[in-house]
Amino acid sequence: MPLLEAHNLSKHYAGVAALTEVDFSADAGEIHALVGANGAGKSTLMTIIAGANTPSEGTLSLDGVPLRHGGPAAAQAQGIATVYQEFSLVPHLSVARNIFLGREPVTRLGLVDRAGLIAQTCALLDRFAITLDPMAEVGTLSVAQQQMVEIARALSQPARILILDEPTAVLSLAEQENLFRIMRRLRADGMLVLYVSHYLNEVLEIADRITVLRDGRIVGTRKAKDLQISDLVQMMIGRDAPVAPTAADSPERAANFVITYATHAGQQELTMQAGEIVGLAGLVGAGRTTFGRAIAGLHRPGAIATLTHEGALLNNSTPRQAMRAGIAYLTEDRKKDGLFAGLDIVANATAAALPRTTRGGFRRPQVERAQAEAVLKRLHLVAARLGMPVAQLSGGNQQKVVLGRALMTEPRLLICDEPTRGVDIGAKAELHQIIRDLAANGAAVLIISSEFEELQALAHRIVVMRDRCFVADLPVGQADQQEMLIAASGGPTEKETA
Amino acid sequence: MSGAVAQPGQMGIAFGRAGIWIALSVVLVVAGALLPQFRDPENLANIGRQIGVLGILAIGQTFVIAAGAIDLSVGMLAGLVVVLTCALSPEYALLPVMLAMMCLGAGVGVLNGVMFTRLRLNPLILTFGMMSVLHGVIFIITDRSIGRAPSFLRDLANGQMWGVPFAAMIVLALGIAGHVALTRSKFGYHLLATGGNTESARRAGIPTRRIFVLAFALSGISAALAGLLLAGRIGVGFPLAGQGLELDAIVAVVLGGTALSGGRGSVARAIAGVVLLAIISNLLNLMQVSGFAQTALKGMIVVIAILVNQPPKDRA
Amino acid sequence: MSALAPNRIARLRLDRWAIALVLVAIYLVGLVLSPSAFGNPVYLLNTVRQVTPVGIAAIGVTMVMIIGGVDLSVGAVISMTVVLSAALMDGAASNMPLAIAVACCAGILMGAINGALIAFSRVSPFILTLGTGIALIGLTQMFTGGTARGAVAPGFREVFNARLGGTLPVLALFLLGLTAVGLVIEKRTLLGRHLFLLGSNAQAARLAGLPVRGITIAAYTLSGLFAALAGLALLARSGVSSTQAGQGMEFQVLAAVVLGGTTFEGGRGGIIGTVIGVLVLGLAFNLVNVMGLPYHAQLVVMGAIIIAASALYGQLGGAGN
Amino acid sequence: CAQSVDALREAKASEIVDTAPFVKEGPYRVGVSAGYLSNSWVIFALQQLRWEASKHDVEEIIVTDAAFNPAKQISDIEDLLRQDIDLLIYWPVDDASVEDVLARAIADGVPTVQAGGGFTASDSTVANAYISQWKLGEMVARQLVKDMGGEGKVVAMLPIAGTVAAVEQLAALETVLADHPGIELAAVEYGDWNRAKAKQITENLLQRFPRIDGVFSPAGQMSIGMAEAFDEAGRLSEVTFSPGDEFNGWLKWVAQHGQGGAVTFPTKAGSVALQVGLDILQGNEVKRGLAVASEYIAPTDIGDYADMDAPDDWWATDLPAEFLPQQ
Ligand SMILES: Nc1ncnc2c1ncn2[C@@H]1O[C@H](COP(=O)(O)OP(=O)(O)OP(=O)(O)O)[C@@H](O)[C@H]1O
Ligand SMILES: Nc1ncnc2c1ncn2[C@@H]1O[C@H](COP(=O)(O)OP(=O)(O)OP(=O)(O)O)[C@@H](O)[C@H]1O
Ligand SMILES: [Mg+2]
Ligand SMILES: [Mg+2]
Repeated sequence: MPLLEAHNLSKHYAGVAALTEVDFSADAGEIHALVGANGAGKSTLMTIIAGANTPSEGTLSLDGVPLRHGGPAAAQAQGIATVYQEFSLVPHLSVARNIFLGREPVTRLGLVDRAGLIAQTCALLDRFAITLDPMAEVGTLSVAQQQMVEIARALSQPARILILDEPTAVLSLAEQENLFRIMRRLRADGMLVLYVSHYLNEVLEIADRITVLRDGRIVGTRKAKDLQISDLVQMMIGRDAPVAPTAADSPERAANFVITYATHAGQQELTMQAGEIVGLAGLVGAGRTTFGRAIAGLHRPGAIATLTHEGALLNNSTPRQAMRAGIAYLTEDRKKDGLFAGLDIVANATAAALPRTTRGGFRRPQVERAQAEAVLKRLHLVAARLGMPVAQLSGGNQQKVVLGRALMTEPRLLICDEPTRGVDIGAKAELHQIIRDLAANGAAVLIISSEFEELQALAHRIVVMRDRCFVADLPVGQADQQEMLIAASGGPTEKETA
Repeated sequence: MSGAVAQPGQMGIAFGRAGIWIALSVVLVVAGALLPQFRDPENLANIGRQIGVLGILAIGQTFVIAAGAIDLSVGMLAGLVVVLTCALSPEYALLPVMLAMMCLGAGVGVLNGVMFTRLRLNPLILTFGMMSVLHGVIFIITDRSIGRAPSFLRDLANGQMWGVPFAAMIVLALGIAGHVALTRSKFGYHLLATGGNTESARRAGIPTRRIFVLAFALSGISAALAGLLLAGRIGVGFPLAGQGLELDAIVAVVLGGTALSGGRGSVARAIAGVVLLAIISNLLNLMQVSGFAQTALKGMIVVIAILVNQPPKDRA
Repeated sequence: MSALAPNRIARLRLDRWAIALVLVAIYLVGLVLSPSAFGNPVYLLNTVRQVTPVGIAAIGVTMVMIIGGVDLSVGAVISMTVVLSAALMDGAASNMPLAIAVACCAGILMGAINGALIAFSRVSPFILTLGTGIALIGLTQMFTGGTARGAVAPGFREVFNARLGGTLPVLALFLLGLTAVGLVIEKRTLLGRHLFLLGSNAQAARLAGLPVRGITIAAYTLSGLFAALAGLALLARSGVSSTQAGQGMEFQVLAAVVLGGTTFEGGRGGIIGTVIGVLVLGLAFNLVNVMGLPYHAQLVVMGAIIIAASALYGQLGGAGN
Repeated sequence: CAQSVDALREAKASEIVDTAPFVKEGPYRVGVSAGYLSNSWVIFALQQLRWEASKHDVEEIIVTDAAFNPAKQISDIEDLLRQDIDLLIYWPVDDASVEDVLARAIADGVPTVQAGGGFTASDSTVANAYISQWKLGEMVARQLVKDMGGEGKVVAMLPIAGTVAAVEQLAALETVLADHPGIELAAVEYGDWNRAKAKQITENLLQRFPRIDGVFSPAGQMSIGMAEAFDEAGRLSEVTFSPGDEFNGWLKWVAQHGQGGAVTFPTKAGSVALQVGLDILQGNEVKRGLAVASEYIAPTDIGDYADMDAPDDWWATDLPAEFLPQQ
């Protein structure tokens, strides 16, 4: 008998069918992957199983016994642990308090056993070889570290089912390897791991069975070893995979950007050419985001970036100044500082370039709309109406809107921080093509990505960062994954930068 | 309340926590050095008496604010307790009256909490409406001062032992209990989590609705306790006795560094905020600052205090 | 690509117009209970006149709340402008322009101070404006010494309280005009859009290169200016200066703005909703009054209406936590 | 009942108090605890008190303002007692609420004198310089009944609900109306001494009642707001206004309209309170209550009192220029 069974599940959001008549089953002791394009309904299915969401129709059963819906607490009590796609941490609290939230150990007096809490946390982190400071406030951690906290929290529960909704989207290689190790170990212990990911090669590597969702319906469940990426893509989007992208040729060496990055460790320099795409690789916490934000005017003590363009100093003292100097930054945390969630697509797309559409301080809605439409068309945005709230778009389309906002400012230097995180394979290829076009039109582009394939497909040059320093600078042809990992994790490198 | 938000820098927090203590020490040292009348033990005892009502209110308010809500109804609730206590005392024994008042406070708190969680109302508007309702109820009971507070409460509010006013002892005892509850108990852990991010807390299996209801209930009970002490302090059922107390309590809580956005809070620092306000008011009186100038200064002090004692900075 | 089903659109409209439904409901109740009053345009327009000061102040506060702030100092600003303009008028019509100009400038100054303090720090606007409001009340009282100084210029009250054609009060027109000004700012200017962007996501606004501090200061300055205009309207209505003229008004204003669908989180709502919210409160107050309820019952009913109306609104999917 | 309260009060007021424990040499420090200061009448009374003090051996006057908060007033008095005052003059937010702390003042040897509208018979108040709100209300009510010819429908506008003023004025009105069945009390409203609020409430009253024959409003401040509402509704001619107090704005209105009149609510209660206090300190014979009498001023005599050049928020006064409140 399958461990988990869903029968005839449907979920409707005010007029949108997120899931339609889904029948699904998974066994103990397997890693079962779920794939599908953005908005296919993967997260919806996962949140329903986790008890955080109520189905409109249908039933769930565990070991053949129907599950009664009783919220996340009830699901947890029945052995379902979950890492949600969106962050589910409390930023003000420490790592330890987050991990054992709701399950704190108590002393005989009935008070929380603080020493025990720390000890248990340390034990847990050690057991799974996760490096985190149990006392650190979660809000101060990087996105990847926060993701590890979430994973640790799920692992801390005595569970029979572990749900991982896109856990690797923000992880870098080492963490990812560690996570896969952990997943295999849990499988060996007879646990069911439900795994959602857009990285199809990862999925094929780790999963036993794969279920494909499209438009809220199940397309099919197959054994992983019987499948190729192309089969999966065919199932997911109903047509063949987009042509695999390759790195473009190096551009003419022209108009130089010289970026000087001053940190506690000293000063270093990075140069970029107009039309060039530079990839920035590194492990979690290497300091890539901090560097990118510093260029864009979000300096912090110990992370000051100054830059010159053809020898002339650009003013990037604030994001506003940086933007005026032609620098645009695409954030890695779309929800937190990318989207204006309550506003419509036009407002989101035009936010940075509004003055261009106004006359004498007065808005011209038609002009705004026309300009937004033009850009978003170039990005192949899929939306019912331009007037709909951006929060109702799928993740990939949200990313396109935010990218569109950056493009509308016609940047000379674009910094993309994890531009395709959580974006499905079709949209990803489109985004890549857009970035290439932009570079071809003369912009310098800095791509921060934790995905080696992405850097290889896009960049002309890959710079590796470790511990806030640039430790290697390789033309893309010479960079293989092995060598980059060594550089990023502190091994000997061939080419050190200044 | 959305996903992972505020990214406070460590420095900011350290200062934020120390802020109220620094301010309190500075004011104490300067006042003690410059004004001999201030050092007078009798005067210090006065201040001890003066923090009673607000101190208790601030404890309850800390819980609600740390949970990410706010309770404007406590002032009028305390006022209602004052009126009822004084009206009932001549006829009924003290203990049942006090118990009834605590139940009343808890009841109003639970009502606030249930409406907050079930009707998804903004807490400011909800409790503002409740404040108006309670105001009306007070005046349905009486439009003038009635009754007399039982002598036990009057002694409690105004008396002292070994030079320490009972009121200060009560605040200290309740403050320690509240502080432990917020920082050490499971309930406190869950409350801060709920205030920090309600959805995350819910997903972690915390019964967030019950947490909110409990927080409001605590606020209601503390309002009832404050009302009993206030009844003892003013000795009579004055219908408007509680007016404006809610704002003073909120100011004290915020002076103590508790963010109105929830997720953080300290009972100890809220009480420090109350003490600071009481000392400032005492000093202004001793320095013979006119009433109008006192109002102006009080406002400016609030502004300066919160500017100095800012919440930690977000990650750039 | 999934097209939007029609019922979603209907639902959105319902959200936005929930408060209007409340207004209609209260009006119908009034019409049933007191047809002579609620069926009479003179009476209804008089209600509009009564709420004019609150309404004007609420327009400014709406802009502040759209950026996710709040302004509790409006009551104090109203009191200040009432006192200041009466003192400057000093009973002479010739002083009127000066008095109005100075009052507006004082409101703008106070708003700019609030805005600057908030823009250049990370303090909670709720407590900050509470503090500046208290300080301003004290300063106003010090200025007056306790008696309300000055006297209203002749004609000031009469002009504002005149009824055009015997029905339409000039004050109501004043409110209408300022609503229009507010609407133009909200819907048609760069600033208006900036307000929503900043309120929707301050971090994203900063990253998108918006002049976040400038927007903040502008919003609070507008709030100060509208509060000053509300003070002038109140002076015109009451005809006498008093240091307590605006006391407690900030909470009526806040209730109206929130009823109108502008949330404390910011990023949504608008002036139309606010003005309807103001009218709801005005009608509700008149309703309990006309029903002849005694003072204390009025308070209970008012409180219940505030809770019920915002609950209804929350249920329709608008505000809420 | 209320009438008998007033009679009882008068009896109590004529008691002679024991001043022996308080006798002291000058110069004196006088503490004044105001229940509220944001009211022009109070400011004038306070200036009267200062003026009186300037004529005696008073070294310092320390004033605190409780801003209508009874708990703050207790704290204020505690703070005043820490400043070695010889005499405490107060007007309370609520008279019972200060009883305990006043008793502590007396125990410290500081005599307590209440100034203003109320009379407190308690032992913790040594003496009162008072204006009877009841007497005032009664005079106003009788005059109104007379002006109305004993017939018609009346609305009453009272100050903040719950205050002594509101309570006693209403009691007096009801007592007077008990003798005049021809007059119907249609509504009682609380305008909080606020002109705008009184106006708004009146607008609603006008809507509720197609005809209103009389207005009972002893506070001139609110009477003006009401008069404006009647005026703007075009119904000023149907109504008879009761006398108000000596609020200058009202006096001006009376002078212009020739109706209503005034019943004085003398601000010199402030100086009387200080005199009584000094008498106690000097061991002179002092009665528990010294009534400052109200008197009726007919509209025809109003000219002597109304100051057409002064602001509305002003009181008929004999203060010398240097003691006038700032204008
Ligand atoms: N709270 C909501 N309100 C309205 N619609 C929603 C809501 N949550 C999800 N949806 C819609 O339901 C559909 C399925 O969303 P879901 O998040 O399950 O997709 P997904 O497969 O996880 O996509 P992704 O790969 O982008 O994470 C989408 O069309 C989405 O827009
Ligand atoms: N120059 C610097 N000075 C001080 N602290 C820094 C600096 N650069 C990075 N940090 C710290 O290191 C941590 C990780 O940095 P950051 O988020 O930039 O890394 P990342 O490479 O983008 O990692 P991720 O893969 O998590 O996105 C941050 O918490 C930041 O505070
Ligand atoms: Mg998903
Ligand atoms: Mg990063």
